[in-house]
Amino acid sequence: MAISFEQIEQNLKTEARKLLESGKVSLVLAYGRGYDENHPMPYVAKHPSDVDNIVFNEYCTANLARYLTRYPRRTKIAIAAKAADSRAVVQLIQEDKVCREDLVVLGIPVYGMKNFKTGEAIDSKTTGGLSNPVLYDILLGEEVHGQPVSSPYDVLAAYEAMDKEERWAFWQRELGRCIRCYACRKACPMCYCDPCFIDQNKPKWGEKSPESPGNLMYHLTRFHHLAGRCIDCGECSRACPVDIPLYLFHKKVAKDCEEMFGQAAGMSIGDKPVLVNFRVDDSDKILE
Amino acid sequence: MSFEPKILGIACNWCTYTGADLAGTTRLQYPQNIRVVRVMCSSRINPSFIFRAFQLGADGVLVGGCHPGDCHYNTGNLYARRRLAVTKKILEFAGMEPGRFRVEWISASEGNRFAEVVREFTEQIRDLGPQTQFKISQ
Amino acid sequence: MSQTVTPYLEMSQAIMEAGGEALKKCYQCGTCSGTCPWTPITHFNIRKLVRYGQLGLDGIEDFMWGCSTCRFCVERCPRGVEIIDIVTAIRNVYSGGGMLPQSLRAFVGSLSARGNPWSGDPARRNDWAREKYPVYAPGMDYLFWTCCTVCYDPRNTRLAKAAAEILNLAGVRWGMPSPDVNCCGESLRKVGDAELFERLKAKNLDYFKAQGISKIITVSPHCLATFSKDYGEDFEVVHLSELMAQWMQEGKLVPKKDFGGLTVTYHDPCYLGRHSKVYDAPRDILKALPGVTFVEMERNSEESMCCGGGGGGLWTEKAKGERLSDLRIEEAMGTGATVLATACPYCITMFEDSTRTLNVDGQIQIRDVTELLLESLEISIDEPVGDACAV
Amino acid sequence: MSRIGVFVCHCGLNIAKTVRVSELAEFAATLPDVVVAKDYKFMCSTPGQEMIAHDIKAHRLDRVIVTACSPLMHEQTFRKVLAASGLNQYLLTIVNIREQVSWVTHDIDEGTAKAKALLNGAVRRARLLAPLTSRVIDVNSDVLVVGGGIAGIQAALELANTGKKVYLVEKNSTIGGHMAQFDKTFPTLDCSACILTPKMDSVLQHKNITLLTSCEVSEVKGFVGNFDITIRQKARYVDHTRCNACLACTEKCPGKAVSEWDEGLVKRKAIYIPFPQAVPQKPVIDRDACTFFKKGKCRLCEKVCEQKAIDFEQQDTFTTVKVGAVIVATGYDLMDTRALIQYGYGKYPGVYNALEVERLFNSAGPTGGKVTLRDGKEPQAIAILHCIGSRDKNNYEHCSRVCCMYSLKFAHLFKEKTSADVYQFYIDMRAAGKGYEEFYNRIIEEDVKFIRGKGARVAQSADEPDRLVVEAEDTITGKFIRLPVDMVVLSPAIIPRGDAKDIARLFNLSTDRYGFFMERHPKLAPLSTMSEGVFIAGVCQSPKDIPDTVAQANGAAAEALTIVVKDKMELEATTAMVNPASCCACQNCVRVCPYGAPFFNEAKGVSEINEALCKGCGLCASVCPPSAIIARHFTNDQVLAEMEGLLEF
Repeated sequence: MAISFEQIEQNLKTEARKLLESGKVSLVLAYGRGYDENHPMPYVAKHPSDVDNIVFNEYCTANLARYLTRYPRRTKIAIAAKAADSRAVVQLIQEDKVCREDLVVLGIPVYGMKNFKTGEAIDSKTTGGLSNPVLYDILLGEEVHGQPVSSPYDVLAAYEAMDKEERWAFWQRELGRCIRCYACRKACPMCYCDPCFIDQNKPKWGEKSPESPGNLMYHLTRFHHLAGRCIDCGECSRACPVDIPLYLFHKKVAKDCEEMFGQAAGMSIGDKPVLVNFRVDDSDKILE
Repeated sequence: MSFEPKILGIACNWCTYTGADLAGTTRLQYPQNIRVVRVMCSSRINPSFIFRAFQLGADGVLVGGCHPGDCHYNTGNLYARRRLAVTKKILEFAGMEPGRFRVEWISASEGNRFAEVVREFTEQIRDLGPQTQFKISQ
Repeated sequence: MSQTVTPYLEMSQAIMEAGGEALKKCYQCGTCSGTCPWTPITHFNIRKLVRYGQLGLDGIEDFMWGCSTCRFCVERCPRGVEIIDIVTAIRNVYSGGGMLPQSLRAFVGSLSARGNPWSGDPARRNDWAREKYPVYAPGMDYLFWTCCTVCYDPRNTRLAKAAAEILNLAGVRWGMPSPDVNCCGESLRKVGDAELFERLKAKNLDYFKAQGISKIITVSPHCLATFSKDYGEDFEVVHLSELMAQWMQEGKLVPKKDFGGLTVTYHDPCYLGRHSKVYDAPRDILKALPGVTFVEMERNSEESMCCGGGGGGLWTEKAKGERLSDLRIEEAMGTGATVLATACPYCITMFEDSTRTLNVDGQIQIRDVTELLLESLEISIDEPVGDACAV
Repeated sequence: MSRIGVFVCHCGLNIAKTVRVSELAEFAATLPDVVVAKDYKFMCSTPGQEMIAHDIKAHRLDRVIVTACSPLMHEQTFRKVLAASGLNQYLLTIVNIREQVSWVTHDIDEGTAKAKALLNGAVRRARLLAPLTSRVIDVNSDVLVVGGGIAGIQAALELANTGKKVYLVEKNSTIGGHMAQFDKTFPTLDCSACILTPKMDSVLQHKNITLLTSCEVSEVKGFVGNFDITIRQKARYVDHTRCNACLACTEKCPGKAVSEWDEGLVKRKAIYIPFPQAVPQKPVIDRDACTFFKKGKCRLCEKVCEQKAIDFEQQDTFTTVKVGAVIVATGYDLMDTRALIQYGYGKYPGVYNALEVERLFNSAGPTGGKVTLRDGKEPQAIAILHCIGSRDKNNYEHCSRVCCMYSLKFAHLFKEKTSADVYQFYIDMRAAGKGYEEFYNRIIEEDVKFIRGKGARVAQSADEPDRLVVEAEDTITGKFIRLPVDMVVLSPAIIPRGDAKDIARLFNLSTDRYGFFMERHPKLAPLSTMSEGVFIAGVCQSPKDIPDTVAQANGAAAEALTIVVKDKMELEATTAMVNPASCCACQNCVRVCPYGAPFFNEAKGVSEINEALCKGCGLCASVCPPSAIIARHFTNDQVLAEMEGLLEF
């Protein structure tokens, strides 16, 4: 079954118009045209007349859940959400950042989305292995079935197989290139802290200039802050101007969390984030 | 000169710190490489404390808390168990030897165990050699 | 009979290693032995078996073959001991040392040589079908797993045929296994031969994989239980009674024949009831048959009595007065029923045997729920009912 | 810039033997902000303390570091020195160079080096310390006791006798609890009513006790010393201020309902007192059974009441009381054994549970104390089945602790009141208690038959349809027993009250897997809970007998008294606070706190912390991603600075 992006775009427009006209929501988070076809941008439709500007194509990778926390609580919002994006919505609901009843989730079942920089399909890397949204009110296309199922963690194999020196060298090289522009946290739907810990002076958790120790402190701590919360949308890595594959580290932590705590991020609104939760019978083996 | 590791201990006030005192009261001998920071509960430990400790040149970090179920604050160490487990995984995926970071539950009555763990951990770190990856050279 | 014994903990260790880990949990309260249907009528004592196992005491041989794995004790045990695992482990340890009763040697021998417990020719496994029914081919909805007993035991081939007819009437695409398969191995595992069980299982699994089988129907609750618990989770297993009840509810099967006031009671097979927790489906079927008066025995559902056929009991000789099936027949007749319905070929064999030795075969009939349903659909399998018992 | 004084203690030779103390003091003097560094033989001695006090003044010190034994030993001592010298006590730092240095090494070089590192860390941390002030609050002097069974009664009386005012809340219309249902108590066999009713009456008469029957706690606000408790007074439809307890109404009432008091064995009226010695001895109307409420007609009680006390218009009312401490003593229920179909409770009339049998023995009970079956006949054979639902993984794993002993009591009373044969089916006899083993022996000698094997099944007898049979294995002989009896008594698991979960939620108590309230520490704080100022007593904590319950009640009263005896109390100073400018509203703190101290302020969109509830563990600070939470005295920068100092050398 091939995905019809035109159909999704059409459905998205129809639903957005209905929702705005009925006043059910005050804004629709969707995609609009960027400087060319291949560079769509997040777009907020606030009036029925805005709806014509909405687009949807295989380059609409941005995770719009990022914008949910930018509006005052209780704002009625409709959001276009692909599989991983919908998990971000679920995770934000778990964290009480948004209320389920304030949202209309326009679910987009899709695969074959492409990295706008490389044109490469992102399915096996940063979709959490999912094609269908885990939460939606309206589905903008048919559920995807029969796509080859790959574990979201398959891409990790090569890195897990490295010995520790190689891995250290790899991350030194990658994180060493960081220019501390913070695009990763800007793009991340879960990074809603303001200020971020790294921006603080008391205590100063790490150097703010782009050199290795500060970079390491920033990224490792951020990996911890996102542990059990990262939903593998890959936005951090696509946003990175120097193409650091941050998604690999996030994925590894997500995999460990899933193995240790038996819960993946953003799958069910009834879950409690794993690092602010515990089970009395958690095993001490996880510390070994 | 032989390598003398620097080991940072972070101990909860109610169990491990008291257990460490008991080791002293009963005059148990253990290597002096460990320097203990006292916090009220193992759950106070921010993951960044651990990252920072290694940047400051610790060759090993040992965290001690109450046994699960015995936490003075009821559930603090149960959260700590999860949070520190993730910290450990992050260190390992970054490329650090797993043996440099360790979490142990040591109760106020286990002076013996405190001494034993410190002896064992110090030996282990000695074998691993100096930690150079995270350490910020002065 | 007082004598000095020394605990032999190596033996106890061996039992635990063979899967009887639960030995450690038992606190000898006697709930199992007080619950066990055998305690009142034989010298078998399940608590003592566990006790002897805990201490590795000599004399355990006297107790090890009495259990029919009915699971009644396991359900009641306040310590959550998986007692059947202990029994299996003890048998495994001791039968490894050659202590297998005479009657079970033929059973194990046949399984080893021919892959079925009835000394049947493996090539003739599907003879009962007389080429009337299809062999499974990839793409079909269900594999109808024909138990060795319904393939080879003449009485039970009627059950196989009834089941086949019902499957046809329900309009599903189904096939029976090719003769490449062998016994599911359930009873053999309970008798303690873990090694041979693994061999049988591997051969069946190879067949399932090769054919891409994902859904299996059984008529024997023993196959059902072992497929769902011991064979892994790659396929879905269901007992035919559950499907029949569902199809009746959906209107796919509509009983027609009026039985004219026939009084029927139902015996829960241990492996369908306590082992697999299917209690309602067979009852729903019986209650929906026109002209059938359904009555319960006092011991029913979770508390059902065992027929004695499980755990190798079907192949073990028991003296008169030590047969649970006899007691069950008496209980069934006490309800005024003239048909004792059940849903397991082992139970059928045990009960038919008892009705003959008790000389009541004229007063009460043993029928599978499947057979009764087929009769009410006014389909007869082309064989007179009367002489089927002759072997 | 701070001015730090460092004081190195020799502790005789305890420290000085393996740490070069004068070298340490010289080293201290080189550290930043240290203006004075001294060593002295015994720093905790009076001259030692005076030296510190003197130097604080002389050198205008604003931080003091004492390098000596463990802070767990003398932190308080030296804090007082600071306070007396006008310095905030939280500006003290102790460096533990005895327990964690000098006593654990023989090597003076190693010892000295480690001491230096520790001291270096302490200096860095000390520079960042902030003065903290404990908030002092007024303490409400009254106490709330929840539950009017023997535990609650005892605790209320103990407290009231010290002059404290007590509110005793009971959800039923009388106090007394389960103990009032019993006839005799083991092992002494003294009459339950004889020892309990005087206490019940004292509660009613006591000027310091406000008895609130037919009441429930509906809301709890505040914290230790300052609880605001809202109590719901359920409508009784009888004005107790008018009622003179003539009980004429109960005679005339046509409405009927099963008597909870008599465990459903008989009926009672719709307007009723549960039993003759009930306290208060004033009736209430059971709305569900009342003819007027059901059919709109009747009002017979109203007609006969000369006091005009009947009030069909009465509504539930709410009052709020202020108390300083709370004792929860909500007691227990018996497990509903109908689920255990093998024992036939609810199916066979001859099967009873333990509380029903208590009522059969009671002279005020449904049979006037005669042991008769539901059909009025006297039983000829009786089986008592132990551990029904207790010690059972499928139901309740705990031992219910009192069943062995009350079963012995039952056996004795059966023997006394009937000519029946009595059998006990048991797994283990547990008779650990003063006089208990002796009681067990006495019952054996009364010719009660003990069968060591758990009762497996109760069924109708095939031969005699009005009798029962008990099936079990006598594990001693290995024989299967099928025993014909007329009466079976089940000893069901003792479990928390059905509404214990609501109580736990109201008072923020932790519960175990079955709902028993958790004590703060199983050995050293058995009556305290994780909620400061809330104590527990009796079976709501775990099954126990009357002596233990009373002992706990007295203990809980004493614990409560330690709080309300003071006019004022100091709150923990080392609490956490939220810096609202950094809070990202993730509410992690709210999710994790074991004490419910953080809460989300919707209006401001940030978390805040109720410092009165905070115990200072610091968990919230470590789960706060933007470090907006400051764990006072263990702030991020203080800990990091200490680490930096420790790892520098």
